[in-house]
Amino acid sequence: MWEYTDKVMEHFWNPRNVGEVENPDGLGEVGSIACGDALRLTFKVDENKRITEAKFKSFGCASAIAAASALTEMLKGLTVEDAEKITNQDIAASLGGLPKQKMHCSVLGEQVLEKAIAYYRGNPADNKEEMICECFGVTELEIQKALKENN
Amino acid sequence: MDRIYLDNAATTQPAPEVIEAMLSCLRKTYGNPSSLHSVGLEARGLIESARRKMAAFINASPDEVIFTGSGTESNNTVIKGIALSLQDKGNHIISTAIEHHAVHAPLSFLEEQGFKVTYLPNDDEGLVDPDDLKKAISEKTILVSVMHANNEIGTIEPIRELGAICRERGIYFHTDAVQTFGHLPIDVQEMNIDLLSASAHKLYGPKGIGLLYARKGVKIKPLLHGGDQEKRRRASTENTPGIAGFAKAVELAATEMEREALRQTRLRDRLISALLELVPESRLNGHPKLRLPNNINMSFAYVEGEAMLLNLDMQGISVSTGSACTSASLEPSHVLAALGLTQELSHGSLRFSLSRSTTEEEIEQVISTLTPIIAQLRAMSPLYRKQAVK
Amino acid sequence: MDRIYLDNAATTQPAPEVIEAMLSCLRKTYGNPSSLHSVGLEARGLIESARRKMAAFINASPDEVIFTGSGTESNNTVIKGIALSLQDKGNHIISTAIEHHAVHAPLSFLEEQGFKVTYLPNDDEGLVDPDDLKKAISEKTILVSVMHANNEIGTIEPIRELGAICRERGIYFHTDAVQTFGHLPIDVQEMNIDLLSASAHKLYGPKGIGLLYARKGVKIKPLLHGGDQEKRRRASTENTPGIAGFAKAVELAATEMEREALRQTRLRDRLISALLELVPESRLNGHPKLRLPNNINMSFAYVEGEAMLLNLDMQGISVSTGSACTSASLEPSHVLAALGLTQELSHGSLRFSLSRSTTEEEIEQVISTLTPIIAQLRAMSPLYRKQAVK
Ligand SMILES: Cc1ncc(COP(=O)(O)O)c(C=O)c1O
Ligand SMILES: Cc1ncc(COP(=O)(O)O)c(C=O)c1O
Ligand code: FES
Ligand code: FES
Repeated sequence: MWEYTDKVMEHFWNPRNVGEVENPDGLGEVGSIACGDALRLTFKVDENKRITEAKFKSFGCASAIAAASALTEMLKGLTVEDAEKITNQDIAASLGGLPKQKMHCSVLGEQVLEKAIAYYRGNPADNKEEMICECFGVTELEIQKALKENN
Repeated sequence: MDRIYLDNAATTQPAPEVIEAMLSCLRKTYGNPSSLHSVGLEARGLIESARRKMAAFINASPDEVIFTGSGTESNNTVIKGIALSLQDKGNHIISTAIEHHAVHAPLSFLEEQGFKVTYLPNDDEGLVDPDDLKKAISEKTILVSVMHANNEIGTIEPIRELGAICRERGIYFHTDAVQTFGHLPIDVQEMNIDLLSASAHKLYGPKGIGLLYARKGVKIKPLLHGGDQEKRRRASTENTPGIAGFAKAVELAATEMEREALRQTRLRDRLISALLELVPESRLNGHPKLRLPNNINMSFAYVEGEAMLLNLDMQGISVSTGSACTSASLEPSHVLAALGLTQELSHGSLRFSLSRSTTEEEIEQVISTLTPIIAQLRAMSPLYRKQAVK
Repeated sequence: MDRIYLDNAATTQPAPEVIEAMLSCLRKTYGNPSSLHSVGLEARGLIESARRKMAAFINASPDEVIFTGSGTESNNTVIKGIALSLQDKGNHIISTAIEHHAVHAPLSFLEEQGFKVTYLPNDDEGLVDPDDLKKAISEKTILVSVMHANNEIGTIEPIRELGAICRERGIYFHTDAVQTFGHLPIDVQEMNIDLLSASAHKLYGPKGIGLLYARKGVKIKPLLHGGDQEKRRRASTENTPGIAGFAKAVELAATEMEREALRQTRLRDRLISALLELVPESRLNGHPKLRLPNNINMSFAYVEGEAMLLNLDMQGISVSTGSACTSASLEPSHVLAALGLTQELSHGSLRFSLSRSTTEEEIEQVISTLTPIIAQLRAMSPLYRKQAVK
């Protein structure tokens, strides 16, 4: 049904950087009740504000896993300022594209990155621990916006 | 290694005998059954002999059997056809929450046109309660449609009782038997069925050919208007090769159905008990006993259906899932929701559906392949971690 | 002697290559195209590649091609689907007197629901006049449906002109191309077609599979409600073997259509001129030039169609007739009536429809077989005797 690129499948089969960074500087979680996926991102930053390590955990489909995996690869070596510029389209592009209906899985990546950076800057309030039960995930609007941007 | 195909509720591989029957028809019985010359008469003969076979199989008379293009078409014909022909009598239809889209979608269409539909609830194993039907019936009820067995969770509904209630009240009773036709015995007389839908590709027959049983005297308007085929109940040049294949599939079912039901039930129960034992926080969806012999539907907490499905596929095993991530609409299964499953558990569901060719070895292979896949995906899941520290 | 099959307008014998393609699909590509695993993806791939072939064949884009279960289903989908989605805009539809039942019957159904239908007249060779269309269009017109070529008399209608008129007025234009698809070139852009119906079994493809072209942006409600197949425009598990066979038939047509049209036109004209010459009081029905390459429809005064048909059949030749006696309704052909034929001449009509396998020898055989049959039947006819003594 979905036409996944080889790149998506490659990341799905061999996801990079699965797990959690110890004592993370950045931490974010998002979950979309609408499609039941959840994503957690942690990263570590060195003295030059460069991301040295990024890890993820994902409860989601192949796109969600591949998008998270690709994101962690993109993050490594970037300054936080540069990392902030990454959009869901960049993530999708690095995978050779995603099926239209699955673009929101990459939106999750953008969202979790925003949250992790906010945490890093000292706004951990953005991160509620009880995700899934509290729907603060990607909204319909955001998905539609992402779809439009990608058309 | 040969592929292990366990998605037979989605569709089956046509039996070799079925392919043979189709091939012979494609080569030799190519006439238009409406043509008067001998090439046409031969085709006509093939269809009428197939019709008699179908009728005998469900204890109907040949006149009551209409060939259609799919199970979906049969359902649409019944629902819209009865609505149209009985709209003067009433505008109320009763169905259930767990019907296939091929029943729900035409019902929604009718609701847009002003019809009222009551969706009966079910218990947490998927069973509909005949008492609920009794309560739901009103003066305006013109049709009751309850599926024989559910395609996702395999639960078998109490059709005979439901049918008896309708018969007593003089209301037409339809059952979507797409999942049971050729797998479980069906007797339309004994089970009080007025209308029944079936689809050949679920019983090792070809895709693109369906059946509609309509008891003599049931008033129904056709969905396809045109020529005089099927006694004006369904226009279109008849799909003779499809009908030939369907008839052969029914012939096979008649001889092996009973034996296969027992055999597959054994394999089914082995897979269920092994997974329940080996995978913590797993559960069976649907009824443990009143269940299609070939259906296993289970949820594995903290993992996502599509991820399991693709991992299994990589290792040569085909299954399906009720996960939203795998449906075009990205909506989670309405059937699992109707069982009261949380979204999360519904996302972690897999359906294995067996066939006449499924072996014991294959079942063991599935058990030993799936268990580590789930462990590995759980290690990756943010939900699992939380649960673990709790 | 091999049978001479000249009833190809009713249905054709599937080409060996078509049967091969279906066989391979039945054996290997058995998955459900909606399934996510690789067995399903393979089936999905087959369908999408077939869709691209279909689209290229008529200069459409793949998204505009919908697979259905028959030509009848395509026609019903268009007529009822447009009526339903545009009923707020108007309730007037324009068609012709000589359409197939698969157009007339859904139109009658709509008339029962309160829609108004104008049936354009035609000249005595079956041609519709674009000026008549212009005059018939009103503010309330939502659809115009005119067949590409007539199935009984073979007359080819001026589709491009009719389409241009509709395009200019912003009215949807549908053509039933069941008789021309794969036999005459079709370019939906150039011919101003918004909607088009076709059926595989008329071009050496399988029965039970149809096509509906719907130009991007055309609003149409589905006839079959259910799953998400065909982008929600036609629910039902896809008939993959049928689609595979249809695609192969189109592939064949793309390579041989032009050559065959010339070859069959030659055979057609030979049969017409020989019979006109050899059989007194015979006439050609339909247009002599604007005519399907494979269609011959002639009337032989004083004899009855069924009698000729059965005599020919006895001698191994399959043809059809417009005679009432051969139709289930016993009504004489509405098409021949629309040409202004008397009932008597209409009763004495035969249709010969050629195919890619028809040979010159076969045509000569028909000529030498039919002539004495007619003579013999006329000797038996009270009408003929009377005529003779006059
Ligand atoms: C219960 C049920 N009803 C209806 C259908 C529709 O059948 P088809 O796809 O042949 O139209 C299916 C299967 O897809 C089914 O499982
Ligand atoms: C012009 C025309 N339209 C529609 C049809 C109906 O096609 P089908 O029988 O495949 O539904 C036919 C042939 O039967 C036809 O000749
Ligand atoms: S995680 Fe649900 S669709 Fe991607
Ligand atoms: S003569 Fe018998 S039906 Fe016409």
